[in-house]
Amino acid sequence: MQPGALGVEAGATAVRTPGRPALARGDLVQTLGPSAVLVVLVVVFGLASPQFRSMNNLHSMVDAAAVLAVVTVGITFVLLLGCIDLSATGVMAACSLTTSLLVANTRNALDLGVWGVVVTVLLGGVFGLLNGVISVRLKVPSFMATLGVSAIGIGVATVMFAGVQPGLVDPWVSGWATQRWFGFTQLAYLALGCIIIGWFVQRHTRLGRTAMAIGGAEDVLILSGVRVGPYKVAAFTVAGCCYGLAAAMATSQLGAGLVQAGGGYTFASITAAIVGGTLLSGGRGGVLHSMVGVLIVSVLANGLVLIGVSPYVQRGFQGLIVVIAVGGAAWPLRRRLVVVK
Amino acid sequence: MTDDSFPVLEVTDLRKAYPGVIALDGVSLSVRPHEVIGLAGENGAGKSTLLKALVGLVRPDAGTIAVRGRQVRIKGVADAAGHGIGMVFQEQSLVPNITAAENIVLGFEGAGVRRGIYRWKTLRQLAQVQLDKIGSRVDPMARTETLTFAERQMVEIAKVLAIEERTSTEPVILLDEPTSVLEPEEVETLFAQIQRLREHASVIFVSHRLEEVMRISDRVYVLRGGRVAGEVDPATADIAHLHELMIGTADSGNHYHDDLHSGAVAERTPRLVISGLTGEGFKDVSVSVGAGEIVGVAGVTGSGREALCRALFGAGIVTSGTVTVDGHRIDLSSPRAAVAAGIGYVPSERKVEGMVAALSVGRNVMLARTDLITHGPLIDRRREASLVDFWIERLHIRTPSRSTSIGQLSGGNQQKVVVARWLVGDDVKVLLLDHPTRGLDVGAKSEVYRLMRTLAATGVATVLLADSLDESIAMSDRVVVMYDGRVVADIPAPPGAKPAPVDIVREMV
Amino acid sequence: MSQLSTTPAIPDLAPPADPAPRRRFRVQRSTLSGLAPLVAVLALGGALTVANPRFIDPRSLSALADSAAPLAMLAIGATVVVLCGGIDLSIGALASLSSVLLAMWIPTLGSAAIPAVVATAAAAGLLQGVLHVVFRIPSFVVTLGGMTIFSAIALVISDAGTVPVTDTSVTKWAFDRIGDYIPTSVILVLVVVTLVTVVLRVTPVGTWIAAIGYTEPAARLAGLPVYPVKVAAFTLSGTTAGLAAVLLVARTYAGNPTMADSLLLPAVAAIVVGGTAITGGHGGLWRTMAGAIIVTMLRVGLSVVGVPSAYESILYGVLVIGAVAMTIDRSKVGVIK
Amino acid sequence: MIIKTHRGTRLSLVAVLAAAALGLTACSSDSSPADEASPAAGGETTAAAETTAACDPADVVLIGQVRNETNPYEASWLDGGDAFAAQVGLSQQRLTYDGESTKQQEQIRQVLASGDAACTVLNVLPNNDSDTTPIVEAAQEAGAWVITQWNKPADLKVADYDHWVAHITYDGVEAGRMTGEALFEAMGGSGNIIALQGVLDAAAAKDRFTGLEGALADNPGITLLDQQTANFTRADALTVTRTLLTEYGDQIGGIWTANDDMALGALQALEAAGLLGQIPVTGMDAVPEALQAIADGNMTATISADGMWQGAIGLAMGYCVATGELNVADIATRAFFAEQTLVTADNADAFITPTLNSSDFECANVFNRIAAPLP
Repeated sequence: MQPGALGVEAGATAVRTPGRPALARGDLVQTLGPSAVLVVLVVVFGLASPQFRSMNNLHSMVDAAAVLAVVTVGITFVLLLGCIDLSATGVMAACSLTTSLLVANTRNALDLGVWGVVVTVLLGGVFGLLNGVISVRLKVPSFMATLGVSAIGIGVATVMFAGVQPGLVDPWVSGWATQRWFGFTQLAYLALGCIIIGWFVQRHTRLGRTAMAIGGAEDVLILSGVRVGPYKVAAFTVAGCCYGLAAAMATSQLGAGLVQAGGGYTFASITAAIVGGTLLSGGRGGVLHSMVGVLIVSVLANGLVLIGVSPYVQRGFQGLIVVIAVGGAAWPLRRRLVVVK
Repeated sequence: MTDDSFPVLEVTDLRKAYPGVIALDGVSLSVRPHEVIGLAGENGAGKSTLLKALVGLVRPDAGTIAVRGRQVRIKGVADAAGHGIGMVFQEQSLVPNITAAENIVLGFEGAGVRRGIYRWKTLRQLAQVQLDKIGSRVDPMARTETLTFAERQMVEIAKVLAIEERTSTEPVILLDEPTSVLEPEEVETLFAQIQRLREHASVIFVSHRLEEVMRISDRVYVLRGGRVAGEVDPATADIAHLHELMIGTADSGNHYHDDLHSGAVAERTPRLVISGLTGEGFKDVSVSVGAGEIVGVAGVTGSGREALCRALFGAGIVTSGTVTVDGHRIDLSSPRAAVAAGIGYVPSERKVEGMVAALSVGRNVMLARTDLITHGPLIDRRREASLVDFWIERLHIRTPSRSTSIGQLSGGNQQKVVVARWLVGDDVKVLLLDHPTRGLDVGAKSEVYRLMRTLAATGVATVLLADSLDESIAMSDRVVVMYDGRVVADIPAPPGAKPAPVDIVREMV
Repeated sequence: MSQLSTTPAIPDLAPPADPAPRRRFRVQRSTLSGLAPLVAVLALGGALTVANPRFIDPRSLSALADSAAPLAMLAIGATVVVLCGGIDLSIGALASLSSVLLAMWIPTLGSAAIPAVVATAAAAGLLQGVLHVVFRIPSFVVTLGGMTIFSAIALVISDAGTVPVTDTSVTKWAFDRIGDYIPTSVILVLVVVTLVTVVLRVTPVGTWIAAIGYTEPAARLAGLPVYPVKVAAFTLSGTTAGLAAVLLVARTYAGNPTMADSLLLPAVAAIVVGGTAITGGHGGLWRTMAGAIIVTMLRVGLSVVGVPSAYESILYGVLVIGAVAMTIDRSKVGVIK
Repeated sequence: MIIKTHRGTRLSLVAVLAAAALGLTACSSDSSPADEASPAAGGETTAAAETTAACDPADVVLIGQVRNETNPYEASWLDGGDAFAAQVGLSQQRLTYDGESTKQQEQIRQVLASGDAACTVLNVLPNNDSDTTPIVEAAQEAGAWVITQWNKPADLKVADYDHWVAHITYDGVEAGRMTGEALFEAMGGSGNIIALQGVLDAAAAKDRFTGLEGALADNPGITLLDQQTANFTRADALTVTRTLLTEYGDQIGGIWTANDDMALGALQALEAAGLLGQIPVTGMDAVPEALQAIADGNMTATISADGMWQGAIGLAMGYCVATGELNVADIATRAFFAEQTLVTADNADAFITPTLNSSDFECANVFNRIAAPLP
């Protein structure tokens, strides 16, 4: 908090608050747009492919989306701050190995069961804490801080891997991916629980609201005597915990601790969040928005395979959808003097 | 009240030096309970530093702060509030994307949050209490950015008033330029509230509008160069006296430089002609501004004058109508086109829209007109230097060098740099001035007025969105009044025959 | 001057006493942070040399420079985009696509394939820039989309396979040494850097970019060509991605649809490690060059001096963060996100 | 305040770098080529010109390079390398390039430049076919001894390079056919299968699939429902299989995969679908987990590609040449298919604990496991 900065900062807030009509419209598109896109996709694929309509497919789609959903819940908190978190891949790698080594496995005699998972989640939290402290205390841009932490996570995972794959034998954890209630695996319910808690925290707790406000106007909070640092760190930590849980879930799916367990989740989750209307600039969207995004991404991935689009083209499609979704949301505001970076 | 003699807040010999600057040079003042203290002084006189020290945003080098006789070291805004000192900052300080209620209780949710979990009902009630004080019907649960500017002002005031609940003891409330962005009627509401507040609180009121300071305060401290230049009793002293204390010399009296007025403008050839202009925020506006004429546009916020002003510079949204400068039609699609047509714009949000704080004075001066200093694509640094130095000298911009970054200058000098940007070409035809004197002190204001007159004399057509009605009337040859996006009155205001403010206010509301 | 100098000069009146600026203070700080990237390079180089004395052997250094060249080239354009306050995540995928195109076109176009590919890459960058400014889509999103789309195209046209270069003579020059030690690729990079730097210095563009990066609204209200400048930045970014592809193809004698994907994050790292503010405005190309060397030393140097791969990755993370913490100029970067 | 944080970070940074320096020296002491090699350096660089430069066995630098240590097969490869290095009283420098072609080549050029090339032996697993060319070019130019395995463009001939000691691979076509046959047999000779391909750019992946197609041609009773790539990875295999299971449901009678990681991924998908053990699955490379699965009866068959042996034999060949015990010119076949065997429930146990027979690595025997010369 250097006094010098405050003066300059304060000036910004007034222009950050344009008049009502414009925003209301932009807001509407922001919230409803993604849902509309989702509906359209479902209808299109539903018509195009009979398998897509099958109950079976719904199950496998939800199962596939479960892990991504949990990761995205986590990253949403960071995005709300206006920061970014690229550490999911690395953190999940380390956490995946941790789970597989702590619960009953083929490498060692440990069998901590539930506690193994708890420790995993906590470890994720520690990595998140590291992200937060580095970016807040050392003032390293979150982009680099989290990138570095991701590398650290992968390194830690590699050390734990030590050349021999720890296979998962713990019936409880491996059960997540196999035991089904009403057709859905336990993973789906785990994810659902995580989403509900995440939504509650983001919507109704000081942590969530403050994170939102920081994304809106950090300087104002400082002037109003709110110490933003701790909240930022907390948000990163929450994200870390989610990655931890997601890693445990992924491990259960893969049946072994893998360093690659988190591969691809970083960009997938960011994509999902953005598509859902949680903006990178911070202070917009939220857990529910992001979840719509997760569904869009999952439906897209699943549907494209079912209608037989080549896996390479699939990625391109996803990119296209992201651009269109965000472009559509920005359209009503395009004439205004809003700064878009 | 017997305890009145005993100060609730006592500042003794407060000192604060930044490298190269002495901001506070031994300031001492005291505030008694239920007292409204005015604080006057030019920019750089140390007012804001003093206030920031009182809320712990600045650590004083020396001196003491005593609250109710107990000497305290204030560690930060929250800590200050704990001691019953609360502050409202100059610019609007609301978080756009959370509810009005949250903004009002921001940082002090109290019963609104239990174990980190929000209790929206309680929160709403807490906020409603504050809004009721000012009889505002703003919905506490509305997201702040969806409110209109005026509504947000109300929320802002409510946020201030919330301070009184934040402390068991009677609070001291610091108001830093609370009126600078308020409209007349809002100012009245605020003053009414201050009067009510003083029943159980003390207030320090800072404003550049000296008449306001004199009106509301029991005592006025005048700061100059980090020292208390004098203490004034509004009952006995007058504004002229304040000026004297602030600037050190008697006020010329001719604040608005009528002497430089370029004479009758009636028969001047129209330079800027707006006909049937309709766009977002304004409808069917037709106004013409003659060469050398200064036209003030009056109107409450939401009257559409800001929108019109931005639209004229290609930064707004125009649906129909035309604008011509010297008969040539202007393309209003982008500021770039406007600049090419010889239109200059001085935005009200200097720090965000007017200047690039991190760049040097020189770069800021030449920003819009690099064409003047380039041969083909190449910059001629020597030409740039001479041109910049010429304008620094011409406008008396106080800066150590043209390579100093503009962010380090005082507000007045920053504003002069922004104006200079449009003058370097010697070919600006139309100047759009949006609150050109906002946040400037008397001296700086006077210089800006002088500049406006001089430019008018050279034939520049000026559109002025004045900071105050007085300013508008005094500076303009005509005052156009806008209401709800339309021009509702066009009142001539030639030198010597100025209309009375009331006539204009009547049209405004 | 003519008009105003003839008008009566504004009479002098006592200007307000405003605080003398805190100049000395600033200068010290900025010079200090200005040297930081170099300090980081030396420190790291020193550490590696301690680990393996042969690291400073000229052959080794020239190999290092050679390895750094494609990365540095990739980062040049991206740096300018970052200076404008944006970011370009597509450079890696675009370079991969370009490598495939180059390999496919050489048989028909011969050496003309190189300009053709670079032009194509530039066009791709241009397209992204236009999308960004016209549709107001954040650059992060546009280029994220671009990334996936480009790599999809690359995978499809190459059938997800490597395209060998039939006539290596076309690209040979880009992977050669002058006087045994000076890689031609490095010279190419330096030429481009100098070119861009000079343009930024001697034309107003440099100031425009800074203004846009620091305070875009002010830049726009000063009537600056904000959109053209941004689009140009993205175009440059595409161009350098294309050139980087040429360097890569010259090394591998083939084009590959995923060849440069893994260079994206190192390239961004190089920019930030160099001390360029990811929020825009503050920074410079030479900083990025220093960053590229640092990152290359971490990517290649660590494993070569015998750090076990697991710890290599950890060390990479720690050192990258450390380097940024050291090089970032907090006095210039207002809010850090 | 600002200044303080500044100095703070500077200090911590210095600390970090110091730590780095220490760490580096510490690490390098166990496996740095420099320390042992430097004295000989001056003379050797000139000697590098000749095709056979006899190095003092103590000066030989053994380097094994694979994608990463995070998959069991490549980890065992490096372990094999260590084992051989220990056998000749040296230590192997482990290099991993995270599957980044550029990084792999940068690493190789860097070791060649900063080490004593003439006595350096590289046992390399190229990331893609295309990467083999620049690697051998670099080795040839520097005068180092390189052995490549698995991937190489067909038109690139070992014989054209006198510093490219050998290229070892397994007959992917044969392997694909063998596992295919085994799969069909388990299915009872008729039904539908799905196939998971490897990284399409890798020759191994292509050959293995060609082998499967061959087997399909011979078995009209079997039809290929669909084939997708899962990039040799377990995670991709899981998702792909999951989707294909939805798409084809119970039509699927068997799953053929191009390596064990993907096979294990498929097994996970089957388990999630409650089909574990009901649908036969085949893989390749014989990683421990897969062997276990075969022993448990959840998986049908795999092909033994002896990772430990590959990691050791490459270094052994290079060592023999570098020390002058073998002369490249005298070696008959330098590009060959190594022997491979089909692993099923019957012989799985024998492979679960791989062991190295040190006699395989005496210079006389290093070329003994040739199944057939490369076409």
